Amino acid sequence: MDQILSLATTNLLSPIILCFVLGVLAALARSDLSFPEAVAKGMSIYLLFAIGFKGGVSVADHGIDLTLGLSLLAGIVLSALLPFIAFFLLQTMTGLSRLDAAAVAAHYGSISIVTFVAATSVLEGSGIAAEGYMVAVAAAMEAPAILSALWLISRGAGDGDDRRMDSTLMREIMLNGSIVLLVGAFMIGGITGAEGLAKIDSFIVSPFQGVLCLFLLDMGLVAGRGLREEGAVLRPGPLAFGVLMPLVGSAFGLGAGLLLGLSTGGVALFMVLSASASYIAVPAAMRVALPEANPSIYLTLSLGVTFPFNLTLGIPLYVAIASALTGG
Amino acid sequence: MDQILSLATTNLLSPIILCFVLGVLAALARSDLSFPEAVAKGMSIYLLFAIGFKGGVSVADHGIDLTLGLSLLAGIVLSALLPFIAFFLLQTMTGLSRLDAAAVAAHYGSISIVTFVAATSVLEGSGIAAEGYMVAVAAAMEAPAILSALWLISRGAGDGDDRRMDSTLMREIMLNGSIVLLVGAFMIGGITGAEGLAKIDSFIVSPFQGVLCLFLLDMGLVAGRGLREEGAVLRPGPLAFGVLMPLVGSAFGLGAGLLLGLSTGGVALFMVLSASASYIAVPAAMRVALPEANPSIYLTLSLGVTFPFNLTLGIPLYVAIASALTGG
Amino acid sequence: MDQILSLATTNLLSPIILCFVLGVLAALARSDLSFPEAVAKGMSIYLLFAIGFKGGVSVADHGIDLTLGLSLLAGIVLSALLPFIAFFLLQTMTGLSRLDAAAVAAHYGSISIVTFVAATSVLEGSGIAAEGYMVAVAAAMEAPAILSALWLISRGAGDGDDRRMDSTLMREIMLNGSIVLLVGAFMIGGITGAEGLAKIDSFIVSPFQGVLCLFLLDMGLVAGRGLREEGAVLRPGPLAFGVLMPLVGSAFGLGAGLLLGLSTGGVALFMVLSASASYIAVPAAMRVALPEANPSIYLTLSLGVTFPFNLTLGIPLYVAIASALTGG
Amino acid sequence: MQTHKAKRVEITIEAVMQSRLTEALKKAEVSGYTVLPVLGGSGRSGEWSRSGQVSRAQGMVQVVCIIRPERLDDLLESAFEVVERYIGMVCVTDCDVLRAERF
Amino acid sequence: MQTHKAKRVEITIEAVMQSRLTEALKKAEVSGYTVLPVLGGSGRSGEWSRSGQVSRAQGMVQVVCIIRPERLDDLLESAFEVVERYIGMVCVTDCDVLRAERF
Amino acid sequence: MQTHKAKRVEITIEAVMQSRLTEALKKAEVSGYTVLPVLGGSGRSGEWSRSGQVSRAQGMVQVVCIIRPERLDDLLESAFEVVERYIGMVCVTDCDVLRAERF
Ligand SMILES: Nc1ncnc2c1ncn2[C@@H]1O[C@H](COP(=O)(O)O)[C@@H](O)[C@H]1O
Ligand SMILES: Nc1ncnc2c1ncn2[C@@H]1O[C@H](COP(=O)(O)O)[C@@H](O)[C@H]1O
Ligand SMILES: Nc1ncnc2c1ncn2[C@@H]1O[C@H](COP(=O)(O)O)[C@@H](O)[C@H]1O
Ligand code: NA
Ligand code: NA
Ligand code: NA
Repeated sequence: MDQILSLATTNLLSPIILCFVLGVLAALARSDLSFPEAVAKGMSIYLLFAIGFKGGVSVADHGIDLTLGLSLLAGIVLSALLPFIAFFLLQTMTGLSRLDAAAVAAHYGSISIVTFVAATSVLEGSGIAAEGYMVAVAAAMEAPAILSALWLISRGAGDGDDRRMDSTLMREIMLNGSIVLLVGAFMIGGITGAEGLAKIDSFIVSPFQGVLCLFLLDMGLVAGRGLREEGAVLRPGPLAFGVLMPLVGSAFGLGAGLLLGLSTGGVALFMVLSASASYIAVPAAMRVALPEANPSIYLTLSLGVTFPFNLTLGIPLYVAIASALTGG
Repeated sequence: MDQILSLATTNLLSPIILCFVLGVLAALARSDLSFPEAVAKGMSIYLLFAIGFKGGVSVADHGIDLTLGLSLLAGIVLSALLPFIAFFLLQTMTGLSRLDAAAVAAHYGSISIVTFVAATSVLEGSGIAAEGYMVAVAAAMEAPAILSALWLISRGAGDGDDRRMDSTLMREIMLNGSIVLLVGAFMIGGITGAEGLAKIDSFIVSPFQGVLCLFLLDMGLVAGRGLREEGAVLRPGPLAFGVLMPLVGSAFGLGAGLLLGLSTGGVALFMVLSASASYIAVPAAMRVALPEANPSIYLTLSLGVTFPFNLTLGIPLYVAIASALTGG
Repeated sequence: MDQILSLATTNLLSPIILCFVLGVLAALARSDLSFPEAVAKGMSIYLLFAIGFKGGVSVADHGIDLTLGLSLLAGIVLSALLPFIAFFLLQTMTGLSRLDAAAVAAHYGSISIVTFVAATSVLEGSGIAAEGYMVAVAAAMEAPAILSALWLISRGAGDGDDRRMDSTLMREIMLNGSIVLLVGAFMIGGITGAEGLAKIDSFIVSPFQGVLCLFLLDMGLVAGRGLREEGAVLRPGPLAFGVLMPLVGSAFGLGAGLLLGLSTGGVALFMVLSASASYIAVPAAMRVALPEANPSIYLTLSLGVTFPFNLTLGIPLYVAIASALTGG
Repeated sequence: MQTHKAKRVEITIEAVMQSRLTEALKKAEVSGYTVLPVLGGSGRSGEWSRSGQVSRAQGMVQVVCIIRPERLDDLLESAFEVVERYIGMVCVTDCDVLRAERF
Repeated sequence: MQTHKAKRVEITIEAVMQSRLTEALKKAEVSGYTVLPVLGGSGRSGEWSRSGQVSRAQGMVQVVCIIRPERLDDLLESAFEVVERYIGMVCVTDCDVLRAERF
Repeated sequence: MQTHKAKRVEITIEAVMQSRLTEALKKAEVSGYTVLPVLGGSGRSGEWSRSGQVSRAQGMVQVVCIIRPERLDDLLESAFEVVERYIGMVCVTDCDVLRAERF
């Protein structure tokens, strides 16, 4: 308990979280502070590239683990499974329509790479190592949830309306920029190894935390603006779901991590991935596949509730639990 | 005198100033060299964040000075006072209309954060320390000048036309992005202190000078383009004002700094703030509040005359005077 | 031969090349990964500034060589001469119209600064020094090829149509952003020397390789997209030209470098410059001066064929040859 | 396909005035609007371009609003109050829209 | 100068649908189209702005297509199939073009 | 509100030609113009998009110019001289403007 508290305090007072809070407050106060879209996209390219590359280098260093394949598999299964649990909770706890519930569920099966990045930097700060290939697990968990959600809907539809997933959309999801960049950088890191890292570490290692600060400032601005403008869509039911679901998800991640026998850091990251909700790949896929679902609901829940929850309280909690249960 | 000359030479031959000069020359030669708007904005976000954060860390290190509050107050008073002096000089020296004179006056009461940043880097280069909270003083000096200028105009209008400052504009000015970012980063730096800085210093400290170079290259391009296209609006009167006013302003800053008993660096920065003229926050406010005032005049004066003057000759002069008078 | 192979392997497995390959593959797979235009332009500004500055510092360090002027002259002559050779080869090997052939020829006389940058980083990696002023030679070689190509066309036209080069276009070419930035940074580096570099080296030296990685990732995306969409225009003739011409060009560069008595690195860079083909300055000039020439042909050849060839196989080959012949 | 007569109002205005204009449009009860970025331009107050800016002060945007013909006058009056003292332009075109129920 | 009657079709649509729309336009055999960026907007589904985005999910673009009047119906039908279930707007204006042979 | 008949000329042209076109417009004594960015497009010379560019060579912009009807021919002739040999499009629409004294 003490450890949780101390981790939570350290986390809450880190520049990264304070930057996020600054962004939320500035948006709520209606400041015109904003990042140009191109800069935000540039920073996210940087973060994805850096985190992927470092993951690959770490795999090159430690060799390919037997559990790598199993972890990928576990990630895919979790991503496909969690939407069903989320959907069930949503139907129980909230008055959302089937369509909106399915759309929200897709988000919670998938992952938030920024939450993942923030968690790795908390782990690093606490000197806890993690399997480098967790980055690949993150990539593997992006898409399956979308298929589960669409299946949930097509099952409910009953008619010929289940062709909402066409091959174009499938390709767009599997080859979306974030996945390609993350996996590509992971493979480049794996190929070039420590030698490659040495060449570019003053670009992808040293300034990383600082870029993450600015990126989270921007995320705070976006989340805050969302809350200000769309917060009203959140009645108590969905709100409670937005906090409960990451806890439920993390429990599944914990189970998977322990079963696989991952390190403390690996277990914590599995919890974080399962607990986090997508706000990039899945919303775009939902707009194409389920345009009638209300984006305000899923964006506000994922970005305005679950993301801040994980960032501030969730991550230290997951790390503490993982440490306790792995004896790390 | 020797010191002034040597400081001025060092300053003029620093990469920062040479980049600015390159920008001006490229623009005058009509090169199509230009920075994308998003990149320019990204760099300014970086600079504001870095300078604010470092200021906050320095306050956290040295503790909150008794003079902090007084310095803020002095900054606010100076910012509110200088427009009156500027207005008087403009009416005496130039044939500008009351409206244009008031608009220009607002700019000279407010501050240029880039001039401030350039001055801190000259101080660092000369190993002269300054109070970290001068960043907060800079933020405090942004807005009051606007109110003074609007008061000058409404007094002259005589009729019901004085409602040019509404609450929306007030909020826009007080919560404009630069102020929020500067103050927010200052507070984050103050909270996280040296420990927070350690996490991100390879992002906000090491590359700082380099980013400043590119930023000033862009400022040079913009200033040069302004001079080429609008330089014609500058008749000798306004031109002389653009060089005289910073000297007058710096004298007030000097007085304030000495009265407050600031360090050599603090006095120099107070001079720089008082001498500098805004070209971001104030022009935007003037477009809303005094749309009939001619933007070519105030932008060309502030960005095309006073900014280069301060950057090249003003800063070394202010630093030398501050050193001489504080025995620093 | 062994050295070539080992250099080629090291080169092919460097993060830089792998990033380029990732980009090409992502584009061919129709991923939506893309860099915002502003970010791409921001990175290219950074690279040009850094490479120019470092070149200038190196000249300041080693003093102005007698051969500097001769090298510039040689560069200009080569740039003006190579289009004739290219034009002749194109007329022999391909069925391109005079117009298209001239437009392509202009590209091969001019240079690709990114190829140059990649070559410098290979040289650095191999610990081979080069003359700092090769950057200035690169700048000098940008434009003359355009004039040669236009002369080729106007000679063929026979009528009053030779006024395709007007003074506006001339100014645009000579003062295009890349040249001004490269030469300007070179001069600033030359003026401020090692002292100036010390101030900003953690900005322009340490992160350089990493930025180059991301930049080449973007180049790969663009080249791959070009190949996917326009690759069809490449019949065997032009394709063969795209690989043969850099070899021919590099032979001329080799001759020039050896005649001038340059260092191993200098000779290699001269080969690289002569072998590389423009895809920034020249295409823009061709759109204005020869709008009837088909841009798909020259862009696909230069960016889709010659650029990847030089990047992967050409550079190690040129470096190996230069090493062998200068005994470096 | 079935289309319906409507008016397309295109207002070019300084970026600093954007939120004031859209507030006014909302008060005039328009059903929606679209904001387009502007790269540069020229007019009586001179020439400007986005890359020549340190601030938003001179930047402009274009606000496009499609409305039913009978609502045009209300909209123009509301817009005009905002545009009046500022630089900018209002241009109205006849158009046909699909899905008229949306307007 | 000699001009020719044509129709200018302006379709405002979510960025995620852009490639589907342009595919549909190509199937309707339009001779070309131009895509403009959209900064923000407001409609029945609320307000959005480009700087308030982590993803493309809410961003929009404007696709402008100039066609011969007789081809309008084909185009509208193809476009409508894509636009139908999505938010967005289709607005048609009469126009005159130079170089009619291009359309 | 009182409006006045005018013409809205929309010229889509390569970015490298922008300054030449606006020079020509100024010579034709237009009172102003507005430049909009273009994200991508397709035409006889193929498809392009802004993110697929290392250079401005293929990028386009849209120049919009509102003029009095009687000045249309002058403008079209000046514009055409610039546009003629290049890819691009000229499209004219009838419109109504407020504050006609500005045009
Ligand atoms: N005749 C015109 N046609 C198109 N845009 C115009 C015209 N006149 C002015 N503008 C736009 O409105 C802005 C301000 O114009 P002005 O108020 O005349 O300075 C210019 O920068 C242009 O973007
Ligand atoms: N009346 C309108 N005029 C112009 N643009 C509109 C209008 N209504 C909707 N839009 C645009 O279409 C988008 C979606 O509208 P909606 O489907 O009503 O939510 C908005 O964000 C606007 O960009
Ligand atoms: N029918 C059209 N409608 C709208 N824009 C077009 C059309 N045809 C061409 N364009 C635009 O003009 C550019 C060049 O067209 P083109 O000269 O046909 O290659 C395209 O990339 C489009 O942006
Ligand atoms: Na999840
Ligand atoms: Na001041
Ligand atoms: Na060459």
